[in-house]
Amino acid sequence: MARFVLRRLLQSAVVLLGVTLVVFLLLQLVPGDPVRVALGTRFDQETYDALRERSGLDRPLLAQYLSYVGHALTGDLGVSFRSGQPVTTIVLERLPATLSLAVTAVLLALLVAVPLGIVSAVRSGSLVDHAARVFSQFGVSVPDFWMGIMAILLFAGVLGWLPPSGYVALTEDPARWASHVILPAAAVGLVTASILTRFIRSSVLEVLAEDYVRTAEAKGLRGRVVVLRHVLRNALIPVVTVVAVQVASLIGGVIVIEVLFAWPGIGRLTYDAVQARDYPVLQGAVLFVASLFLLVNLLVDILYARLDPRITLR
Amino acid sequence: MTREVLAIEELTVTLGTRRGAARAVAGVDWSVAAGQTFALVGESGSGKSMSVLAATGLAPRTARVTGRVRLLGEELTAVSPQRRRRLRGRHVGFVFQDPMTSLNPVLTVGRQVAEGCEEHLGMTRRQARDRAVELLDLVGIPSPAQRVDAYPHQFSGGMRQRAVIAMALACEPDLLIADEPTTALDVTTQAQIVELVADLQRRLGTAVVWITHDLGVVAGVADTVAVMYGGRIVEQGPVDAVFAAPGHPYTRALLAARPDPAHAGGDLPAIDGSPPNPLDLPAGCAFWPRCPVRGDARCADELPPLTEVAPGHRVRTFYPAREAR
Amino acid sequence: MTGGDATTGGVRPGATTPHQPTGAAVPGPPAGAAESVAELDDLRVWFPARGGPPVRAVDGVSLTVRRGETLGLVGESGSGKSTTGLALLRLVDPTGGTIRVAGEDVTGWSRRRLRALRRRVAMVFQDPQASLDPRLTVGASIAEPLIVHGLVDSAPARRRRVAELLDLVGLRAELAGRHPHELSGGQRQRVGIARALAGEPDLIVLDEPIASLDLSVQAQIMNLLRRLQRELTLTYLFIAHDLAAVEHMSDRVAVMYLGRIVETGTPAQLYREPAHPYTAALLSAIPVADPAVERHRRRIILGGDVPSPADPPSGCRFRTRCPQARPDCAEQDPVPVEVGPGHLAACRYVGEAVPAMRADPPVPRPAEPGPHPAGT
Amino acid sequence: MSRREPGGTPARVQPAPDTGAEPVGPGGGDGGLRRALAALWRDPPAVAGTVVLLLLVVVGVAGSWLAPAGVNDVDVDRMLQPPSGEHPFGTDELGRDVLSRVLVAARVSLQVGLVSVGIALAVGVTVGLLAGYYRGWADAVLMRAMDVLFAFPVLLLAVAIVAVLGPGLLTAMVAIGVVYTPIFARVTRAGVLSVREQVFVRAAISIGASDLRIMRRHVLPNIAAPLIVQTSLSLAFAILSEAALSFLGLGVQPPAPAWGRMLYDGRGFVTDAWWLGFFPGAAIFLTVLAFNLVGDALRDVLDPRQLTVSEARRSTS
Repeated sequence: MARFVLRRLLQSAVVLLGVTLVVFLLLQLVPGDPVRVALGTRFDQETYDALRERSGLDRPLLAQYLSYVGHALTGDLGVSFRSGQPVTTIVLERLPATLSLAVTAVLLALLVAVPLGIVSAVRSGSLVDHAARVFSQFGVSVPDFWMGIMAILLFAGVLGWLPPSGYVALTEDPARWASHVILPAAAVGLVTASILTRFIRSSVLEVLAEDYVRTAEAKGLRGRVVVLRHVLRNALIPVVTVVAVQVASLIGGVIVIEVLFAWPGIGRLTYDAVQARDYPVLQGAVLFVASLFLLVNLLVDILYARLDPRITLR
Repeated sequence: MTREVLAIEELTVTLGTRRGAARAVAGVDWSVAAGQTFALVGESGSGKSMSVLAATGLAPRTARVTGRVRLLGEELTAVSPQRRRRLRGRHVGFVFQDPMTSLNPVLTVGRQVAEGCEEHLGMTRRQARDRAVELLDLVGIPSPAQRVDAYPHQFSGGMRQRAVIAMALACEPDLLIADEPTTALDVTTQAQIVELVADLQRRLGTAVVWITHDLGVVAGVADTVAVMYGGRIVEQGPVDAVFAAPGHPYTRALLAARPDPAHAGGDLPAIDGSPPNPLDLPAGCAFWPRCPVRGDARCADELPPLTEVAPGHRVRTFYPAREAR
Repeated sequence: MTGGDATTGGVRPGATTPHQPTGAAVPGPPAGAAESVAELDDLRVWFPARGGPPVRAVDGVSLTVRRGETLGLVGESGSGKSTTGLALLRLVDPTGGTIRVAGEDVTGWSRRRLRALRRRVAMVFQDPQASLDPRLTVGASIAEPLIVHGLVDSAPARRRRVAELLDLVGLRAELAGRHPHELSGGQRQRVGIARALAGEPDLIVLDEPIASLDLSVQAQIMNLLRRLQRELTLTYLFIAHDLAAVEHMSDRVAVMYLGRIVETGTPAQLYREPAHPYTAALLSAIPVADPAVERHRRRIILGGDVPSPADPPSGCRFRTRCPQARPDCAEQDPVPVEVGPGHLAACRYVGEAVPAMRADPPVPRPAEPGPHPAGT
Repeated sequence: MSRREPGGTPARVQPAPDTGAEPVGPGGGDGGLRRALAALWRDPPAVAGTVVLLLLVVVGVAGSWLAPAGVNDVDVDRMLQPPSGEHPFGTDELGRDVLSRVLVAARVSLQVGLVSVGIALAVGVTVGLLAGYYRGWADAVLMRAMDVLFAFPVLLLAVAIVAVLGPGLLTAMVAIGVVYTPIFARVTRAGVLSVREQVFVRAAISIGASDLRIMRRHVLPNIAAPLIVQTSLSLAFAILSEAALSFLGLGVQPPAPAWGRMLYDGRGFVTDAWWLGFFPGAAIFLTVLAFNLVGDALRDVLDPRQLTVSEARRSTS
């Protein structure tokens, strides 16, 4: 077990280094002088020199990279070209909004997907199964931002039940937060729910075909016991991975929905950074999200090893 | 006369497959009594496992099962699925071919042995665990009090099969169904398992249905034997009679096809062709296309009846007298 | 210690040639066929294991396959018999020892030269379904060695040769256009044999060629293999766990246990007078298809499981399961002892152990069920 | 009383007879593809998907001829008109015919999808093949590189690449291609690893076949099935990604029409002019659905056990 964790840690560290390299190179790929491009019409020599020095763009490439990684390790992701604020602060400010949206979306998705996936596998070929398959096919094919637009049209426009966009912090006013989060979370959660439903269905089906399920049935156990004790315990182990990974990728991935619903999360931050050519913020947000993703993956793999007794052997 | 434990009459199993209906088992009758071992022999696809699984309600969902099955005098086909499930768990134990896959990898061995006792004997978890330790000891697993909490992957193949046997015996069943229990094991481990089952049977008086393709194992374990081919029983009788005077050309061919030290050197009397496809069975005798005797056109079109050639020894052929040795 | 002493039970080249099998029913190899096709000397194949000592699949095996004979290699799973066969084609890399094929030391041959080796030595695999590429026609599979080794130039000549090979293994030529899934198991194994014959090899390694076939088909394949051997003067290394089949097929037999050869001899010697306790136990474990015999026979039931090949017992590897093990068995690797002409067994107490085992029922171990009393 | 997949179980409970004159399993045999197509034809959703895709190709090729009006025919007198006989999908805020724009935009979507998936397929399969076949350090280096790309959420990476390289059709195709490369590398590598362990590959090695021959003759044909499935599903994801990029203004630049961009431009008007939001979105949905239906059906026929964690990771948005 310790060896396994160590190996995974090492692997993640290598990948993380690669991620910093990619993120670092992003800035180098900008045609021309990024600071100049960023300043655009707001150009004045003093600001320009200050930014250029602060971002270390006048030094050799390797030195720049090393100092970038060095600073990143201490939590320093540079300063915004636009506001001059530390990037780390900006990203962390946006985290609660994104996190609350992602978690709500995944919770909604689980609420739908777990029962639906299990029932559609156990009653494979039944009406529920067919409905579940239509639902998941619909969910993975529909663009979430289109769902969002249609939802705004219906619930904010026609019915007027919910606000079309905007954000209130959960800590500030939970009720208003909820009224704002429900549409974007549903739009995102629909896709997640579809993916999870399919995954759970196929995972359960796979386990149902295992010999040990027949053994359990041969023992004369009740159907419920067979499903709960023998099937789900095996089938849901991989699902844990997928759920965690979904949360992680939603944190960085809901750009379009955040833009559509004016949700001030990391996705929206990225979008604004792109619009403003604020490259340090873009870099910082991307690096932050990728690191988070790696961390979640690492934790999930370790959790997986804890859940499946066979893995401890390796 | 000893007590009849399981009796099957006119059992037919049809499987719906992607390629059409396959008649896996067609009109099979047999029974097994307490303390006795009944062996079902046949090649792959002969219907030997399917007949037993279907009789006990473990056939796949696509299977259509007809016929009568009596377990301890109770008509299984007439009771509710719940009752059938309870009867099965309480009175029948199963050992399957691959001990690797027939244990759940994420539950401890002890838990899997114990859960039958909780379900059917109303034991508490604590009692069931103690019982599991006893059972593991009974099947010869060393230091059972520790091994009870181990996971299946921590056991060797032979130990796993012992654990499966312990699981099958948990409720002291009247019937043990062993479906190719030694096929996946090495020959020295097979000998251990064969001995173990024989010993337990003697001590517990269990009836055993042993499904196998290995005639050597049959000779060692069985009291009576049925040879299956193409979903039907082609020969059935006391093990001595069947081995000493096999009446069906298929049985004879099977026995002759095994290499025998006495006839080393020469060619083996092989059977041409391959076992039949359950999707496409001949109208008459399924063995006819490969039969060395071949009989006449009647064999191709008409199903030969099971004919008694000696007390309790029946052969499905038109030519019992001429063919019996 | 791993050097010369480890030739446990191996048939040392010098020691074997003078003696021809003498078993009455066993046809010896053709006269003047003492030439060896393949020799293994102290072969070791260890596989690295993550986070542990290497798995010693083969650990000091020496044997010789003579031209025109069938050498049977028996053992249970994990004995290293298949790995030994793979080593002859260099399909696994030897950790130590030498492999000689047709007089040439191929142990260190480069990947380029291996192509030539793999023409001289061909292989038939256990599962004919798995060993044929499902996407290739039967003809294409059989033709592959012809193409790889540049044996036949034109496509029509290749087709003729494929038809010839199919005919040789008893299949109709039109099967060349079929795919493996359209064939029966027996037919597929015939295709596997045809492919092995394509390059006219000096030696064919038969790795459990009948194990996954139905009983009625096994006999067909054994007959075919024997007929081909007679007609084409082939040399076989017949690897199997089925002792009856090995006895039927082989001129000589080597028994493996945990990476070592424990006994070698003719089938007649081994089966009638096994000299190694493991061979005796193995033989007694095989059920005989005769209820009368089975009922009165006394079995030697071995205790426990085969130890891990990553951590084999010291001294005699069989001692942990041997009913006749004595304390000093742990001390030294037993050296193969000649107990008859060409009959070698690696046991310190050869001549005592087996008769003792047969006389006394084995002592029941706490871990084991009691022995089956004779004549129940 | 037992709940198992039909079809699979009989073979498990009772070994399937090997005499069958018919194929044994899915994906086996060269007749596999032909049989797969036949099976697809019997699957109504797959047929529907195929029909939609064919229509789409026609529209993609001939969109500008089919369009009743020019895509940039601005008509200030007819702004934001609801669907009518003259403008079946209505008009937008500049009075342009929405139907014409939707039709013409099909080409962009298809083009981006095909080119980007083409890039991902070519690079990913090469990487996966080398990594899986040679293992060792090549595997470690290549797959760690793929892991790096995999660590970024799809759209985030695409946005970052486009932001840096400058928005446009070409950069969108490259960005989406890069983003979907690792999945092909992984699918290929997993396939190669499992095929490599097959006895028939060992048999090919045993007769002295070269690495190149084994990869070409034995490995690639046997991993074609999962790759075909992955290609079809990736096309769906790539088109969604392109729509998202366009929605963010990072795809094809105006005035050229793109479905995502039309949604973005129309989003301010949705409460008044629902058709601006509805039709372009429906076009994306139908296209993606069609690819998904075909991909799923292909998977059912060719490769029934392929719903992997990695696919689930590749969600868009």
